[in-house]
Amino acid sequence: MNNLILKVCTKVLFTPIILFGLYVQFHGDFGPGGGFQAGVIVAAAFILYAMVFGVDKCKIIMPTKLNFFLLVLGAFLYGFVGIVGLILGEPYLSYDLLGSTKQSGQHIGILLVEFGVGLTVCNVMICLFYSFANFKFGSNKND
Amino acid sequence: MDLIIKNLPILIVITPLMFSLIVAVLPNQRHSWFLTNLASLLTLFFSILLGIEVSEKNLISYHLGNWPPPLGIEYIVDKVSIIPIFIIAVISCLASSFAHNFFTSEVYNNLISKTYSLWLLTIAGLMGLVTTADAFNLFVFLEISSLSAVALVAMGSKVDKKALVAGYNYLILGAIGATFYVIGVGLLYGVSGTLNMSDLSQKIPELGLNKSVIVAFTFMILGIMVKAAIFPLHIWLPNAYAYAPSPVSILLAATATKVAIYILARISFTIFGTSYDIYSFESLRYILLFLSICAMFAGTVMAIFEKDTKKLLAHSSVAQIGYIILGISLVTKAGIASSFIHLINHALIKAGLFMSVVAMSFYTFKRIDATSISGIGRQMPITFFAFIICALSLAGLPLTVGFISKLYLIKAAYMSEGIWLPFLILLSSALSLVYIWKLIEGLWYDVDKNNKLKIKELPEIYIPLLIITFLNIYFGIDAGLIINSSYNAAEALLNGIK
Amino acid sequence: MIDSIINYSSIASLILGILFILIGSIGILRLPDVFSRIHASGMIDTAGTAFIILGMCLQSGISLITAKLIFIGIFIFFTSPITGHVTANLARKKGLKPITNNKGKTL
Amino acid sequence: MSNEFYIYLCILTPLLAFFLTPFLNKTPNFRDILGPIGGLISFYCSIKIASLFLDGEELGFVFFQISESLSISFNINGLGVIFGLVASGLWILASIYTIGYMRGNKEKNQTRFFTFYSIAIFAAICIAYSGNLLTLFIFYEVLTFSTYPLVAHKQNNEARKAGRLYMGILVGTSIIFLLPAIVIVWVLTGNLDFTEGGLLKGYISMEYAPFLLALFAFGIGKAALMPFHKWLPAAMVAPTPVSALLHAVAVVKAGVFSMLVVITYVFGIDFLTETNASVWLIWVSSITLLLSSCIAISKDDLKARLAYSTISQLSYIVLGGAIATNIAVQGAAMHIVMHAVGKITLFFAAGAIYVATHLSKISDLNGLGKSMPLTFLAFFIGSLSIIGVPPMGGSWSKFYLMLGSVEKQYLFIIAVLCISTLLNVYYLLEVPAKAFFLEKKSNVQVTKHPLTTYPTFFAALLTIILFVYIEPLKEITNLIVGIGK
Amino acid sequence: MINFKSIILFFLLLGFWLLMSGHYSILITSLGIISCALCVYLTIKANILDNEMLPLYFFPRLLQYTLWLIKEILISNIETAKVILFKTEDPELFTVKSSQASNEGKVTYANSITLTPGTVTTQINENVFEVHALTKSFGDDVRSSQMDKMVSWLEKGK
Amino acid sequence: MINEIFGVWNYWIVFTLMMIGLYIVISKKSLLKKVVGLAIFQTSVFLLYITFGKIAGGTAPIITNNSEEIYSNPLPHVLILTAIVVGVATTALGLALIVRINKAYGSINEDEISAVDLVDYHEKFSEKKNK
Amino acid sequence: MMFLAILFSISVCFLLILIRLIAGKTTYDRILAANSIGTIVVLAISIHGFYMGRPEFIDISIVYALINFIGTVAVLKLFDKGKLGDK
Ligand code: NA
Ligand code: NA
Repeated sequence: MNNLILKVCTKVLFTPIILFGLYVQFHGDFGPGGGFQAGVIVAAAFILYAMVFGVDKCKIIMPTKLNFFLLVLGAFLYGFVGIVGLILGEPYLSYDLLGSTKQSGQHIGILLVEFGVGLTVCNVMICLFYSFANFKFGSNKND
Repeated sequence: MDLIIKNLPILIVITPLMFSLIVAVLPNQRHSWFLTNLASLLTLFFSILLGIEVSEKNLISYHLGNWPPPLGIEYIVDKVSIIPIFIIAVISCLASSFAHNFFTSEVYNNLISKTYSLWLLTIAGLMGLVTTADAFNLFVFLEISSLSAVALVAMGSKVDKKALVAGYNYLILGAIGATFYVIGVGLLYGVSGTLNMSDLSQKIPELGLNKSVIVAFTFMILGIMVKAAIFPLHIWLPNAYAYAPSPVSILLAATATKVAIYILARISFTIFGTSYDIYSFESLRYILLFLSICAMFAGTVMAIFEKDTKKLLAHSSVAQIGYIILGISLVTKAGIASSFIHLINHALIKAGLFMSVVAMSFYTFKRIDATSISGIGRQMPITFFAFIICALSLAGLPLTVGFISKLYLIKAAYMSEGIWLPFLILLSSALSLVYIWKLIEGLWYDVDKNNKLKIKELPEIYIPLLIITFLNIYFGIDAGLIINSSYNAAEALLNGIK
Repeated sequence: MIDSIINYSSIASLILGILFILIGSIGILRLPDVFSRIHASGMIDTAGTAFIILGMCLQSGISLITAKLIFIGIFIFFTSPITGHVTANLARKKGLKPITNNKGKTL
Repeated sequence: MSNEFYIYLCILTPLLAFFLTPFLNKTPNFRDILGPIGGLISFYCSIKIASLFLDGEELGFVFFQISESLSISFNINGLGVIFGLVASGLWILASIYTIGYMRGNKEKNQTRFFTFYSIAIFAAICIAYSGNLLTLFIFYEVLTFSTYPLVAHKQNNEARKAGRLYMGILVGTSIIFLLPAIVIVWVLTGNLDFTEGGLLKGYISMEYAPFLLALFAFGIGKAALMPFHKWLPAAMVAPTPVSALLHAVAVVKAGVFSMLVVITYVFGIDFLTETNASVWLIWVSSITLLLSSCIAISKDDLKARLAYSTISQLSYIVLGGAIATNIAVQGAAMHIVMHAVGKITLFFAAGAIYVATHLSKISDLNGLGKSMPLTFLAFFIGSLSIIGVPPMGGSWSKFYLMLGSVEKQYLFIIAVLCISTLLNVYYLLEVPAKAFFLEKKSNVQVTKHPLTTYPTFFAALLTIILFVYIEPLKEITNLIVGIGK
Repeated sequence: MINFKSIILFFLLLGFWLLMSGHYSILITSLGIISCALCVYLTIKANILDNEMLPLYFFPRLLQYTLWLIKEILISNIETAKVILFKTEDPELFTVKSSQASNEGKVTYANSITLTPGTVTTQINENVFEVHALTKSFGDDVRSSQMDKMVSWLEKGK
Repeated sequence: MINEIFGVWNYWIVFTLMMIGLYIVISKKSLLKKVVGLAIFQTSVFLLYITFGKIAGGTAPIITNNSEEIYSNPLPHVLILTAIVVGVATTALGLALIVRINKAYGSINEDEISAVDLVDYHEKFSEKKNK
Repeated sequence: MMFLAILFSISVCFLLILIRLIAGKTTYDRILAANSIGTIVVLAISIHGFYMGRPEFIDISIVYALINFIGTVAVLKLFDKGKLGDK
């Protein structure tokens, strides 16, 4: 959409949206946020950018490979935090030993896990957008 | 080591899971393949350790994150679940060992690493499915495994674009099945307030006769029936198996439906076993019995008229699933044991058959048409030999595992239903000879129409193929292990019914 | 005293906001074509949102909530003309002609 | 030495021959001598086993256990002793004859041929000494698979087609009927062991017994009961020694042996008599008997005629079992031996004629008697034995069968037997009659191979010997039906 | 490419974070700093850090303009409400010229037109705007180019 | 009274959504619409879970300082969140497949796809005949 | 109680716009209506938070506003180009 207003305003909105996403990400345990929503918000910024400036330009900021790597990294982080507990002699997904106290351990654990989730969700969304962006609804009969 | 043993039930799930993530981002496909094998081997190793543990302890319960059930998620490995665990671990190991050449030729180059990743993800999903004791967690694993399986099926689109449609149909039906299941779980949760299976089994009888429970049971069973490809909900299966990349066909044919059947047994006996009398599920089991008989014949007839070899085998799987379900629907110790025997044996048989067919189709780079590509067996004698053994096993010849299955199934059927049921079983297995004969004749007798093609044996498939063939014979001769573990499983399952 | 003033003004503000939203909704329903309706929609986005948010800000006093409410307000103020403009722009681009009395002047 | 040793030795000798033969590809003389030597060893063991059996010793062992109630086991019973003797004894003769035939005919792939010949004998002996239905079935299938390469030996289209029919019918019937029958027996009784007096007694109700028997009767395709008889004439494309092996020694005898084992040790004669479960089988076998005799008359090809004769003779044995009286079963058991010796004589003769003249049509054999007197004399003697004329061995078995039917007062069986005997006379004696009494047609080159002539004649002599030396056989058959214990 | 603009952006973002956060522990605050840095990095990488994105020179007169705009919006809201409720609309479509030099100025003008109910910018062609007005009087307001002058005044803040 | 009606209404809505979703999946020929139907079907389940989790007078299970607050049961919400993720994954995979199907077949209509398959089959068959 | 009344009035507005959404006429009408509904919902969520005494719900309304905006842009783009990808 070659629209001046849209382009200029997207430029303005891009950065605050990402920041807001990160804000939601790291304030997850205080409000109704968390990695899931944060990921969606950050991804929304990228998707908006891609819609207005084109997928190719978006791929300069978020290359496909990096996107996939981050997607996997997020999931890996999620799993790995659990494994840390396992290696420290606790069952899987117990974060108690991550911090100095049980409370802080849980907190750090949840923060890390949420970050993994956010990373994954964000990149999944972007990945999905990349793959569907060029899907052209042709003159298909739809029923 | 102590750390490993303590965490075995979760290790068999997270090992493939974590490896699948690593494999996904590796640039080198050989490395991906290597890591996939490593993960499979590790999983197998853990499964063996688990098997030893279970034989000592009967039941291993693992609490995720130290939250005790019913609040936290519990993982349970007992004498029942160890059977599908072994099937998954062994088949994954064997099938991934020779997968590389197949994936290189059957999957788009940029997707190969992802295919391996999905492969491991499927394994992880299936393992989780088997081990979890939480009804909702089960749903999650159900979807993990079937979504990754769908993606794997669709990977076959380089060879034939039908793989995409097959994957799509698998996805839609699978999703409906899973949603049905989760509706059932929701209803149960609504009335009982718990998701833990053993907790559910204790709380459901306390509710007395409750409509929600009946509806929940129906929904759950219906959902799993889709996944288990029980007639007439099997329509996704033949195409999905046929158009998937070859190693995937093997993996799915040997594991996916088996695990779903295991879940079916778990739901019917572990969750609802205690309330069996209250709801008099007898009438329901006759429906299952009827469907399994339909499956036996429908699958066989479809296989007889099918030309594509992989699809033919898939249709035959539908029929074999019928046998397995038949055993479960008898609700006797002998019946369930026989169905577990066939569960194991059919995994061995179908894995062998698919492997040999796949090996034969490798150089032709297309599906083997039972009539058009003929005489291929002459060019690949070792593969053909393995094929013959597995086919005879499918036919139920003595000294193969197929015979043992049939024997115990018929015995169980006779003991609870009298002569008519064994008669039907025998009739359908006699019919199955038609397509087995058709295959053998096509592959061996027909004059070579494709002698222009340079077809050689595939050396890398020898070892897994011969191992499977050997297992087909070995467990046909020394059937004690399978029979005993199946009887143990049946006993453990029926403990639920009071 | 101050509290009740704030409270009443908050209520007034909210009611005003609702009024504008209601009128905007009626406009969306009543006006003849998409271009005219954009004006009504603009009412909801500007006056309606502004008064409602003002009312809520007065309710919560100086706090994090107020900051967030203002943030929402700014966001809606910022995006409303974009969507309005892009919708109208697209409609024009696709050849939709507004109902006007000065037909000769239409571009 | 323990008694089991003889069973092991008897079984393992042909197996050893099977393993050794491929390695002796380069030295045909060593390779070919393996057969007769192996035959001698096996035959010696069979005799030893027979004498031990007659002494009342219990012989048998479990080879291995598959599951609690399933095992591969060997156990000696009267029928097994008889079949073991036939199989191992005729192996000697057949192997000697085969050497002559193969060399005289300059066949290709001789090593492969001998390899599978040995494995077929191995399977036959295992069938003879098998202790339960499962073991019997397994070696029954091994026999089918091992004889397939023999049938399709020539590897031309005709041979392949015949091989396909052969495999199709034998494997098909065994899996579709026999295997379910075995499964049903196991399901009913939880056991598959051959038991004196019958395994099924008390486990199966009267109305189902005939059906189970039918599964067995049609499942044992090697007994060539109509309508599953087509494989036998089709398999005639094979070299003559194979035909001899198929028709006289191993395959068809394995079939009727299995039939008799099922009747005596699974159903039990008394049980069949009580329930009349086998009456329908009398009819089926009688019809097979007469029809195949009629077809035999219409065949001009010597081997095809012999094939239909075999079908008819097999039905005698099945008939004996179906009558299900002690004497009839004894007769049937004897007929296994008598027919084996008689028919192998005829086939040897036919092969000898083929090697010498390359003729296979009966109408072409006119006047050949003078150039091949010994061969045609042997053919004549063999024919008489099969017809049942004293002093040939075949007269005993027919006599017992007659006695059996009289005892049961099935008069129409006697009529059937009489008619069929007349037909036998016609279609068998036509050959020597034409050879001796008709004019020689044209110049037929006769190049005899000594190793084909003498075994033939020896086999003919054996039919006479069996007439005289019948006592041991009688004793064994008595033990089968439980007389004299 | 850390320039003056990016530093300003960083502190603006940080201010935004601190305003919204409400939790001022070391962990969360340092995460905030990292987040702001990440945002700036992404902005630079996306190649959008320019005057269009952050028209710093608007800032001096921004407050005054905003207040004026709010006043305008209020008035036009009431007018539009009247039209919707009591009067019949008399829409017109016309073009006006804009006098802004920069893109950000034009966009501000166009958005201001749209933001005031009763008028919508439908198309922008260089410095010719096509505007849709609900009634003639709304159209006259735009044509009087008071708003155009205000935006140009805002733009000349540099 | 209101509560009861409300509860029953919830079930009705769940049921209606479920039926609409299933109907779309079954009856529509467009693969895309099927995925949409599936999504609706799955959404009905989320609603069902919410209904179970709702405690009368309870508020969202976000921890506040007020310890006397009655929270709705948080577990169903966690479950729904998981289920939503699964649902999104399913939809995404479905859409990805549709994109590829559209590329391969030039259509996302079920009938047209099977028509293409049929044509392919016949071409293959006639090729064989010609050889 | 006041917030409930406001919520109720907002629902009325919601329904009014919903009529336009369904009646539509042109696609742009529907998009416009959907966008306005989005705005209303954003406000409603905030007010609902106040009504429940849990103003933390505002975070959700921010996200909703964001999604509403991007969704509208996406739909508009889709109707413009037929796909979301290129410029
Ligand atoms: Na506006
Ligand atoms: Na406006």
